[in-house]
Amino acid sequence: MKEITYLEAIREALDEEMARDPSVFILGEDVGVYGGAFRVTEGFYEKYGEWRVLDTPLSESGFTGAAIGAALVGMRPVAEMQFADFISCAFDQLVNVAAKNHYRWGAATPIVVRAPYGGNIHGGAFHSQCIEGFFYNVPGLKIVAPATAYDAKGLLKAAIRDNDPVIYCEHKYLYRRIKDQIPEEDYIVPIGKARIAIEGSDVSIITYGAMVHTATEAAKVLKGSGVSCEIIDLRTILPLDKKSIMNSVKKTNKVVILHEQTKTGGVGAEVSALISENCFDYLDGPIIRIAAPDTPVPYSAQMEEVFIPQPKEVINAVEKLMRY
Amino acid sequence: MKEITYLEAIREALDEEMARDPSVFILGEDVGVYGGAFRVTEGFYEKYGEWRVLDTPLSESGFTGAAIGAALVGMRPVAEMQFADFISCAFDQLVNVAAKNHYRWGAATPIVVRAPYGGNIHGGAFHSQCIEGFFYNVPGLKIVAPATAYDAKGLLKAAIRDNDPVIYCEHKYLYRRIKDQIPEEDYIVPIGKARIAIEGSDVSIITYGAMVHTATEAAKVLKGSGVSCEIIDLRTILPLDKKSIMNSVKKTNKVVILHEQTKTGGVGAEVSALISENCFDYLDGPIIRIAAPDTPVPYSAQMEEVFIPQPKEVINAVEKLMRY
Amino acid sequence: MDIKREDLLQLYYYLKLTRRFEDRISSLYHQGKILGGAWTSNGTEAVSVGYGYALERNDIAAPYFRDMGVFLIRGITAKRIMAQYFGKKTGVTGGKEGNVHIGDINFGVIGFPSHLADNYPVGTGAALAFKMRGEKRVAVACTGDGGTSRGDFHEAMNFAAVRKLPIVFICNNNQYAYSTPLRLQMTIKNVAERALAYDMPSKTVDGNNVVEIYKAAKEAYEVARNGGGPTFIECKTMRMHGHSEHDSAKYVPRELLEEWKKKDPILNMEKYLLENTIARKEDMEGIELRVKKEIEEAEAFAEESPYPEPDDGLKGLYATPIEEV
Amino acid sequence: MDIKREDLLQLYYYLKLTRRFEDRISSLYHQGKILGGAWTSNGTEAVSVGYGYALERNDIAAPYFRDMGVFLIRGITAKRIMAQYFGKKTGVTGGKEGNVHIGDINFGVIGFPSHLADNYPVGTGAALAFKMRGEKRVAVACTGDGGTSRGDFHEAMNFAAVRKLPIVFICNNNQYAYSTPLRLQMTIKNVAERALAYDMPSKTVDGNNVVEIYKAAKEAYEVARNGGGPTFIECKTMRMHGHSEHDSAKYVPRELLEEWKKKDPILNMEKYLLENTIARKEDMEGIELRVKKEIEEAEAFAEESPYPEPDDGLKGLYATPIEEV
Ligand SMILES: Cc1ncc(C[n+]2csc(CCOP(=O)(O)OP(=O)(O)O)c2C)c(N)n1
Ligand SMILES: Cc1ncc(C[n+]2csc(CCOP(=O)(O)OP(=O)(O)O)c2C)c(N)n1
Ligand SMILES: [Mg+2]
Ligand SMILES: [Mg+2]
Repeated sequence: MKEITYLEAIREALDEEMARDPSVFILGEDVGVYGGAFRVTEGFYEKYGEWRVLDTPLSESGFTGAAIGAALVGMRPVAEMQFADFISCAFDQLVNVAAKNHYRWGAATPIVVRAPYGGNIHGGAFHSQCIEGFFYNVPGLKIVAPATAYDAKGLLKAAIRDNDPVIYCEHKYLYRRIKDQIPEEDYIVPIGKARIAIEGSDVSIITYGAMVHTATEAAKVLKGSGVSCEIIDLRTILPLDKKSIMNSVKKTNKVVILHEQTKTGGVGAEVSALISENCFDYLDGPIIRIAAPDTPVPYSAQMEEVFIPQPKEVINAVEKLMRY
Repeated sequence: MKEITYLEAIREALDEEMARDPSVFILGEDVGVYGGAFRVTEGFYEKYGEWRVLDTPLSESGFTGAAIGAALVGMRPVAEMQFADFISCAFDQLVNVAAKNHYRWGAATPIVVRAPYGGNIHGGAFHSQCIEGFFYNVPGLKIVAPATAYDAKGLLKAAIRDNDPVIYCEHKYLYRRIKDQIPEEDYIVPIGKARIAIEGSDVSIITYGAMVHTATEAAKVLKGSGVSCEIIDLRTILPLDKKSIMNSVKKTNKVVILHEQTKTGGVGAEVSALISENCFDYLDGPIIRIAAPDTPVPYSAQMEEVFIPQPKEVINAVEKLMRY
Repeated sequence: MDIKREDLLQLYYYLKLTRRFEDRISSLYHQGKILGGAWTSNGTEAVSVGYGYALERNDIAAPYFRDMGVFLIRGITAKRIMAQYFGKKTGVTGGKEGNVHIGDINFGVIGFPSHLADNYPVGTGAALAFKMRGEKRVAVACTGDGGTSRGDFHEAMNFAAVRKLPIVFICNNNQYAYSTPLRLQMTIKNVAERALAYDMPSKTVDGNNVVEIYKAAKEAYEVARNGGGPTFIECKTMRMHGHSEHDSAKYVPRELLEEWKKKDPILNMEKYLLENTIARKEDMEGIELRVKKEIEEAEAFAEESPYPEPDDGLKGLYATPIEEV
Repeated sequence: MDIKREDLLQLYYYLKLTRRFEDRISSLYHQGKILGGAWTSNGTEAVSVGYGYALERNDIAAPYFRDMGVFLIRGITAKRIMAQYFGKKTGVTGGKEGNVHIGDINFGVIGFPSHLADNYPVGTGAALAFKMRGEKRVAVACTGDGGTSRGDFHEAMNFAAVRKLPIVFICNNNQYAYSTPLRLQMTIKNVAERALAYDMPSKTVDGNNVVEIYKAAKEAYEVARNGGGPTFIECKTMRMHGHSEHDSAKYVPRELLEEWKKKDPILNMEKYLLENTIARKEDMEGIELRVKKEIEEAEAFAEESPYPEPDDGLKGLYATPIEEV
């Protein structure tokens, strides 16, 4: 075992997969000589050369399309968005080409799109967005969003080995803020499987990404007042691990869904709807969503703190449910 | 009063608004000389000239961006996507420029984007999509989706007069298939207000667009077996008219949500989550969603029929709820 | 460049096959037998036949919707394509997709996504893979004159130029994008001038001369194959039907159509074959018969083929499905 | 073109103001006083000052993030901009946005959306409105060399050319896009060659010579204003800081920086003013003092200004809010 950061975990996954499989390569803006805006691919250019760590022109649609084309003829490209926000420029290629290839004409498109996403970094509206909502109604894509260094590595490896287009949401706020013990040997975290971050019995807090840590903070406080929270870390957000969600709800009968995305049309809406459909009889109270308000991400610290869901809000929601 | 089709209603709204307000103009591919792929703007070129009915190069992002720029200096552009599916190419401009202008720097962006959407026309994956899901997690946009000719006209007029970017989802399947009596005089249908399409007391069927007619068919059958369905036609799907939804649920205590969009991450998820959050105590059964399965829209008639929600599915869902 | 007689006859055969096949599609459409829409390449068949036939077996095509010649040449049979139009299970995509939305990676054909020019970046990616792996393969991508106005056109051209990728970009300049004439699409005289922005070699060829297109494509492929980078080839031609079979194309001046009718690519080729004594009238009649038979068989096959099971549409979303436990 | 002494002095003043203002931002950033990131236009100030100053009051600018000169010239004061950097309520956007994400329609400045080249189509739309309404106004849009690789660049240039819109497109070619050098961004020698694809007049000017840029912009605006259509102007310069203040720009060869240091736009202008006896040393020192004072006042204003109320961020989503009944 060794201790590494979330960012290092991503770097290791990329490095190991590139060493293992010559069809894996990286492309994007400033990923090569510079090593990436967040330095995730630092040293890769020297190690793998300019054709496997490819600095592209400033053209997200172009390089995402190119990733798709390369994938169709046997490569496993990992495309990096400099910030997840710029994925909007590649939206068409992802939604209409990558997502539909296999269904339409049977061709696998094994690409990974790395999307450094999320706020809490005073980045303002264009460097803080949660982009999973753009793709949440698009059949054919898979979306993962690790909360821990362990999962960051294991999910990225799984994504690279997967034969479908995977959007890999890596939370910028976690890059250097969290560390995990991870095994020396190769491992993957399977796509499509949630994990129980904390076992509990009174309420299920269903979340993913940086909010897993917010939920954990809240759970600690709540534990102090005798409430046992179960935290479900979704890990894969498309498609959802319905079974894990249902199992937890059947146990706790109370649900708080937490995400950093804005509320309307977020992943939480789908989770809530699934629970209503499938576990209605088990529910002992309303399904509460805690999410960012429906605005772009504001820049100033005061406003951003209101924007990003805080442990206090989770605590309040759980307490409300406990009164049910 | 006079009887016109859904398509004619759209045409009339455009024509009357252009006659009323010189700042209204139309741009898009083949909207001018040709009168639009669906002939919505037939005769406009002759009437308003090539600068108010502007044939653009094949470039959705370019002309949507241009619409935004024109709006920022006082115009009220109506951009036509030839098929809604091509809106993916303008995604970035809509999501990052239009949607965020007002919040970020206080500038109003009064554009309307007409999106001829929906399936049941054997159009396959690229000429049948419901695109509202792309934008459902994007604060700053408004999305409307009329089900009737009356609303098609009134909502388009409201959209044109609105100061925010509005995506106007016009269902291609309805163009020439439905007719309404509409007043001779000017009227609008306010954005943000749902309507009760059919009053009822046993169950609320919440829906919009072409599915309002599917729900109506189902309701007729159900009425025969003594079930009184209330049909809520959302009309505006972003932001939702929460009050109308809640009022209906409080009355009927049972909910079926119906849409043509694919299920995961659809509007129905949000509606369901809102109800769970706000009306939990009023619910006498699970909230059931009827929606398209999570795949692209298939081409062959056999498959498409399975894909598009049918009255039978609604009937089954209601009957299931009635047993609760 | 010398072309073998055999190849010339094949070019002629594919021109005919494409024309007759699409003529048949057009009739079937008007008989209401085709689901959805129907688009043909009438008058411009030389483009897809020329650049398609010039490919090697291992190359990759990223076509657009007026490229019927490419589909046929790559080995996607008329039978499978006809069944595709009928929405049958035996169609190229098993009924999932229709008409021109054809792709089969086993035949080196990347599926056409409706969104025009999307296949320019995708084709570029295939070329990138070839270059990375040191393979002597090329990619070709095609779009219309209208398609060249899209951002993806620009991003792909630029990227391919910067990285000197083994790709050839074809433009079927048929003078209209749906109803939009060239003068509302671009300010340049030749679409080929678009390539100046990338310092990319380009060529404007007679889009109704299959031999010229074949030669230009072949040459460009060889340059690309040998590390010389991309080429852009504009084929000037004229769309002789409406945009689709339901469009009467009133907006096209009749004289323009009259003028281009005389330049028909098939008549052109017949003249060429006769004048150069490569084929006699009988040879061509033989080909015509062969083509006729092939299409009849295709239609019979399509007619007789079963429709997909209604639930087939629920399958195949993912290449790596996620087991629900 | 003759330029009035007064205008030359103003150009100098804005050059200085831009430089000193951004220098201060840079220091404040390194002191941890700026939220988020900080980008400056160091070494390339002549671009935004030159094209910004050439505008008329009623014109519209659609700038990008190295256009501090434009913001200041249009009348968005140093105070408001400094407060913007501090995330204060008195900032240009009331704290909703930060640093270079500036826009104020009252001053004819369209907000900069981070997504590079997005403002090319947006600026084009403003020009379209002017042309439709028969107004004698022009729009100008600016992006970097990297930005010209994006699809939106292409779509805007093409549309503006086809409709002969009154817009001038500026490219701040500072030779790098973040770490990416020109040779990985494009194959052409001059970014101006991009304009060939649209048959659009273009010009490459010395990006460190504010007078040359001013003149080129002014001329192009007049052409546009009088119905002559768009022009593309490439300003060749060199980014002298890192991409942002946290980037040391190791990837830039030191000799390149040395070479360009000698061509500093402010030194250039001082030489020009002295040699042409337009200003004396004392005049320039006077300007320096004025600039210094202005920045000090701006900083004091920003420091003293209140932060926004936490709930301010919940407001302002829509221009036409929907009343919840
Ligand atoms: C991005 C996009 N926008 C709109 C359309 C709708 N559309 C289909 S064909 C066509 C015209 C295409 O013109 P061109 O590129 O010249 O090809 P041609 O049809 O003439 O072969 C349009 C606008 C599309 N397919 N893709
Ligand atoms: C569409 C898009 N992709 C990526 C980025 C991230 N990014 C910000 S600045 C920059 C480099 C810009 O280079 P250039 O256009 O030359 O402008 P410069 O910074 O040199 O002035 C990049 C890649 C962005 N802003 N927009
Ligand atoms: Mg064409
Ligand atoms: Mg640059």
